[in-house]
Amino acid sequence: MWEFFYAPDQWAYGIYKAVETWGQSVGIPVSLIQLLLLIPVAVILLAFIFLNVMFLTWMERKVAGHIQVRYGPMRTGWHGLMQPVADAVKLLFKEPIALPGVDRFIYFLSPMFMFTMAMMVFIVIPFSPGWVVASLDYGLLFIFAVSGMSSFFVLAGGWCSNNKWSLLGAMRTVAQVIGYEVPLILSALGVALLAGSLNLTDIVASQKGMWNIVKQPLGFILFLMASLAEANRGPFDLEEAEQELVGGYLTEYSGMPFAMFYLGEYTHLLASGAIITTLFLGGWQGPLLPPIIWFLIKCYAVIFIFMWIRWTYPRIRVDHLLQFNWKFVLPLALVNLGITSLVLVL
Amino acid sequence: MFTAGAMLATLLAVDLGDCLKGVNFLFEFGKIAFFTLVGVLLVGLIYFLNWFLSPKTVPTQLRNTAYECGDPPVGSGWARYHLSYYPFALLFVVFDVEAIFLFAWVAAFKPLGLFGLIEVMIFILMLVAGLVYAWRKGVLKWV
Amino acid sequence: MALVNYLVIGAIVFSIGAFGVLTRRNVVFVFMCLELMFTGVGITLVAFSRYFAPDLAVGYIFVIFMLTVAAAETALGLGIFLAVQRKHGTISTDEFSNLKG
Amino acid sequence: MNWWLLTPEIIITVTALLVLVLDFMLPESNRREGLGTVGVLGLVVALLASFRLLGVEDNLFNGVFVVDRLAVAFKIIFISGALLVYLLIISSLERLPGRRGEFFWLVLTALLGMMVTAASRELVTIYVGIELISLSFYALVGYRRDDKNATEAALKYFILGSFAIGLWLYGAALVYGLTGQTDLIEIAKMVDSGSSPLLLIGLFLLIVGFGFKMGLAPFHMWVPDAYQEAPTPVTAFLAVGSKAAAFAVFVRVMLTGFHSLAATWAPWIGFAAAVTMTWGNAAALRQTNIKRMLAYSGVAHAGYALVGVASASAVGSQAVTFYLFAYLFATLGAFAVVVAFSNLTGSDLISDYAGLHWRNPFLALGLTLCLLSLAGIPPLAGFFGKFYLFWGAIQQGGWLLVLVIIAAINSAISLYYYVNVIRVMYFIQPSVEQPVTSPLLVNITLVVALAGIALAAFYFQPVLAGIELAGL
Amino acid sequence: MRYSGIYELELGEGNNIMPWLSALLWLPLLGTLLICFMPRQQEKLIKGTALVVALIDLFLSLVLYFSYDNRLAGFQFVEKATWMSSPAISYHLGVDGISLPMVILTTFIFVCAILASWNIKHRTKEYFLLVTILETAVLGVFVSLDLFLFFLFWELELIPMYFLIGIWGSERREYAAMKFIIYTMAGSAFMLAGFLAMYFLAPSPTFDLVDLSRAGFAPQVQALLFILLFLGFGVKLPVFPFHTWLPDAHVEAPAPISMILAGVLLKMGGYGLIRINAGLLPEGLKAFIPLLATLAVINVIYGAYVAMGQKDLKTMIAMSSVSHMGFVLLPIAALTPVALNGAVLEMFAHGTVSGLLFFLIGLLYERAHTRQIPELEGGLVAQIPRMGVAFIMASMASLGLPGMSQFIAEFMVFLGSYPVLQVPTIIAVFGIVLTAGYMLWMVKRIFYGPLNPRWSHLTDMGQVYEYIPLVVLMGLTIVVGVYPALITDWSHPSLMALLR
Repeated sequence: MWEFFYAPDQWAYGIYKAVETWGQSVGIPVSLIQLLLLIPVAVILLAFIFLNVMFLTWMERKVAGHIQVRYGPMRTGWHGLMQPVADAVKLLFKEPIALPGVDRFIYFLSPMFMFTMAMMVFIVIPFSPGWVVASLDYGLLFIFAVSGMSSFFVLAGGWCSNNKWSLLGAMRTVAQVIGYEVPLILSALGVALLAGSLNLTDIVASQKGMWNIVKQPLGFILFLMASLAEANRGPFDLEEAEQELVGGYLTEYSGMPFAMFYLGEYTHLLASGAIITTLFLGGWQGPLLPPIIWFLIKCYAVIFIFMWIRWTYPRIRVDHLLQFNWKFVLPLALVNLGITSLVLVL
Repeated sequence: MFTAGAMLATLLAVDLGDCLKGVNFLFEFGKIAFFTLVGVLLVGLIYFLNWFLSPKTVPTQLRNTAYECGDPPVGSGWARYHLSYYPFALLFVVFDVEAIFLFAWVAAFKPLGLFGLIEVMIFILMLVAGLVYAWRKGVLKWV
Repeated sequence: MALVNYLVIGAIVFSIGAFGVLTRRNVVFVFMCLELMFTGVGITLVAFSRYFAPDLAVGYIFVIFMLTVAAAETALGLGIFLAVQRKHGTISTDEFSNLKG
Repeated sequence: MNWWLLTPEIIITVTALLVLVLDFMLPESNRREGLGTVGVLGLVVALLASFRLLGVEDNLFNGVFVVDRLAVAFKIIFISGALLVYLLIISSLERLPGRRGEFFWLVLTALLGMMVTAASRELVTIYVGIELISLSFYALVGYRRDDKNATEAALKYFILGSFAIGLWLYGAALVYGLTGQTDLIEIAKMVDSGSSPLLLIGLFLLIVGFGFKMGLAPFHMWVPDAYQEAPTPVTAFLAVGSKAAAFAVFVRVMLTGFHSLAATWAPWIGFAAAVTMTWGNAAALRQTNIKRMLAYSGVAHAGYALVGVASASAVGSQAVTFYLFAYLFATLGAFAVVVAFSNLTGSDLISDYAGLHWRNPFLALGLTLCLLSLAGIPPLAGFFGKFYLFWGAIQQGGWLLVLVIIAAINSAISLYYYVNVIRVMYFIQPSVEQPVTSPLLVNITLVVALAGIALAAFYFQPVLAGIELAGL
Repeated sequence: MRYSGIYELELGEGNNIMPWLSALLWLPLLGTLLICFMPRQQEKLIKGTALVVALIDLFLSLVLYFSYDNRLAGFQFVEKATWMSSPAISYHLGVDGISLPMVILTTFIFVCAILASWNIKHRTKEYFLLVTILETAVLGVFVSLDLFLFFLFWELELIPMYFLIGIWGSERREYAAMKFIIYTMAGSAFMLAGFLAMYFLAPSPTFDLVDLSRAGFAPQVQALLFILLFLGFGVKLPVFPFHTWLPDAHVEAPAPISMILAGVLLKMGGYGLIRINAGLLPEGLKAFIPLLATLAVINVIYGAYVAMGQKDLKTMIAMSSVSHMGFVLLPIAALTPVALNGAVLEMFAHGTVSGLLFFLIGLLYERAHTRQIPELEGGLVAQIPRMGVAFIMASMASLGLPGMSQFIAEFMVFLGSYPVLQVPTIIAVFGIVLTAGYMLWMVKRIFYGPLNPRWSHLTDMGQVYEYIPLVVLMGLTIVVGVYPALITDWSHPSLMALLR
């Protein structure tokens, strides 16, 4: 058990070796074993995501409640802890209605991929030493690639609904997401410069003595803001500004497709927390406690900040949002990158 | 079963031989393909459950109406969106694509040194000039 | 997986794109087919770069440049397309016959 | 690294950025003069810098960027062309709608693309250069974006241009894959040691891609539309710059990279040349719009210039360059007149040129000389250009003799439509007596162009000496 | 200065330091420049300038003629300067006994043509501008010893000619001008190809005629070059299938320009054939002798036959030119010295005679405003006796009356050709008969018989500028007719050298 917490890489390698030895004794080729081992990895990863996301939905409601001086869900379980389960069961039994004017194929497809893409981020995140599903050399690039994909599915979902509000919400979302993607990438590049690598494992390792938040304070703030916008969190939650747009791109969605979008969004939130943790907060590093615990603590701290901001600040107007990005955040990100590289060279 | 697995393995990765020792580029991407598949299958499964468990109602005229704040819908659902989105998309393309080169530069930052820095700075300067141009030309104004 | 498989995939994607550009009447589809052509080229380049010249990353660099420029190109093309669409009120290339001879 | 080898490019880049910035710094009232002056100054300095590079044989970035006689000669062609185009733009800008600053800027980026293209010896750089030209021109052609035909022409140009680039890229990918190189010199080494059918396919696709850019038949469909609908100064630049750049790089790719396959590709090129010149001339015969006529004649001229490539020799490459020089001055001169005329009358119809001699004898004479030069009448530059092309081709002998005869017959046919314009200007009394005024800048352009045409005979020798292709 | 001429002979005494040929060549262009800067209204001044320039040129050419040493065959008054080194092109001028008669013919005809244009009212300035350019171009063709230079002048001649026909011509002028220019251009395109081929096939690549004459091309090569060049020169001469531009151009051009066309421009073709095709490519020529002879005979007979059927005076004379040019082609096929001498003489004679005829037709047209023989029919000699006599004399000269230059020329052609080409020569002789037929018939219809009352208002010649061309051209015809040695003695040595 100690090994599991404090030396997870050795633990995992031990299991791998054991299975491989067993497989060779039975006569299964090594490559097939490696492939088969991916299945438990996937199960664990998915379980991790599902648990956390369920917890997050509950947490959001609790945080919102307490900020607004009320309790939030209280009846299901201890302090309403079972509320997400109840929601899930309820959604499972609801009829998935697709209206006649809807492009059915895309209608069902976009939430599916929305979730999948959000999930993909986790396969390059090092949760603990050695605990990374795929240690890509261009991990950072991969993260931006898949998280950028989500805007496609938002747009597709809004477009296929055949509803003016949906389309408008989707358009806004896309304008916002792609706009903030640029400073997001630029401020992350500062971190990559410090680490000299785009591999997330290396980035975590490079923060051994000092977290990047210290070296890159401006980058951290910019990244945080851009992440908020990327995840469509308040004050940048224009896509579903229910006062203006009914439900944004989700207007026509119901039942499981709706739940999948919902799930996707919270997965995205979790991913944002994980990315910030990895890039700026030293990843799993920390004293005494096991790495995975450290990772979760930092991640939840970030997510709590997200929620705090969402329920504290009013929503920004769409033009302000875009101008804020192009005229303020982006130049600052460029400046940050320039300073970082200059300091590194000199 | 083994044959199928081996085929799948071949499809996903070229050579799984010693992937734990060094990172096998294609195998890592094979994992990505695998997880995409997993995600899609999982959601598909949930869809199936939902379809299996949910009640089926008979569609009526009212139920088939798009939701527009309770009013009967007017005009096409595919409304024309505002052209103002377009310049932003263009700007995004410019800067996002710029990032490709920056990634490459970051990956080779140390060997390139000052020379690379100057080149990238010139590159960024030109992009900034473009941004300033767009700004001053009023592209960033939301009309 | 052998190089030739990638090449065949690249060629197929490229051909679909080229065929689409020549036969499609909807400008948006034409643009998409152009992108397919570029993608086919990209696959070919990357495959070659991986198999034939693993030391030289020229193929990858080529692809990056290609993607970049293709992005700019598409952006510009969409701009032109929007202008055309506003003036002509159609997106079918069949309708564009003001200029002939 | 000899950074000063890059001086013309750097100057142009800086000028472009300066124009871009000045566009919103200057007040609306003297923006046109301001941008024009800055641009012209930058171009003049770049031209001087290019002259300084004459005779230099060097390269930068491991041969990606070369400075040799061919490259510098083409740079001089491009910069002087851009300079004249700038004068035309300044004098016809009132007639153009929209944000005028972009106009100045896009011309400079196109110019930069041309310079990079002519100086690159490596496929990636060539690609970037070509695209820089193309993108600038897509925007420039569709510049009158409230005009139905202009946008349509731009869209056609865009789709065909992108398609061509797609084909070109696939060809480049095959060539890269089969030789493992993108540097033309390295490619040449690999090609020398043997070729394969797939390599020939790649080469063919490269040729087709270039063919689109050069406006060779049957890939010239975009040419007349784009020429007709673009603002006239842009048409002039498109006709000389874009085409010349494509030729510059084409010559380099074919002669530096694939010289050992010349026996294979030269007949293709020869065939394309014959088809192009015949098609271009046949189509030009029917035109009533002078811009369209010049467009098709440009197609035909691409065919003639291709004869030089088909000869696959150093002389051939020199001939192409010299021919493009002659073509540049004649075409720019002709377009200067077209600009002056359409600024006043708003018409591009040849029939409206009736009696131009009475309305402005200078413009009529200038256009006449330019057209005669295009037709290849001695002692004007066009004749020397053609002569040298044929000279280079006949030197190679064999089937090129047939090609030369086809070209010669074609140039006789082409005389018909050139002379037709002259006929209209001199033989037919004008229906309107109102004189056509030509702005000073147009006159300057025309005088420079005429000087270029007329003095070619005397500077034939030095110019030729300046444009040898390195490494042949 | 000793110069080894084209036929390896030594220079005559006429050679000296003065660049006579350059002066002769560029003087008209100087006139062009002068006229350029003259105000449009000063028509007298413009005409005067053109005339003075042409007269000085005439004087210069006569100086050349008399100081030419006709005992020698080589080129004289040679000037040579390098123009370009690659391709090797030089500014190389010189005259010999073949080109000198042509030069003299040119200067004479131009003086006459300028006088004949004295009545030009429409756009006088441009007219004389173009005529002076034309003179330089034509002279350039005859004095160039570098093929490139030759070609340059050959092409330069097209543009002024195009405008002269196109602006000052009659109803179908534009069509005629266009046809003229396209035909000639097409022909010269082949010619250029031929020159270029010659350049490269020579042992040491050169455009120099003198060097090329020593090149010794292989017979097959010569045959190929011959075809290319023949297409170029044949169009100009004109040879039968390519002659269709000629009636149009002659008919539509104004009278002075028709004079120049018939008088000089056609000779450029003949000169080229003799100088280059016969001189440089004799082996190639031998392969084509039957073809050439056939074409020559067709030219003679067909030209005369078509002329016979014409109603328009100008078309008739134009077709008679086609017919007479057959007599230039026949000696080239025969390749004997006497015949070629006849050809040179025929060119000179036809130049003067046809120039005269077109001049007279111009005068007649100015007065009667028609050229249709049926309309003019009837006893004009009574109304306009001086013009009538001149016309009849010119016609007699044209049909080869003994004592006139063309008789001697045609006689020499037959004499020289018969031993080699019996049958063609005999058929060609019938051409003379046909010519006599239509000329006499034309003269009879127009000038004899009772006076047609319609023409009772016609006035006779009166002005000095109308007499001078008449006297000069008629004088040349008779003087050369009586004493042909004036031309033949000059051309004979050069032709002998050419045929060696």
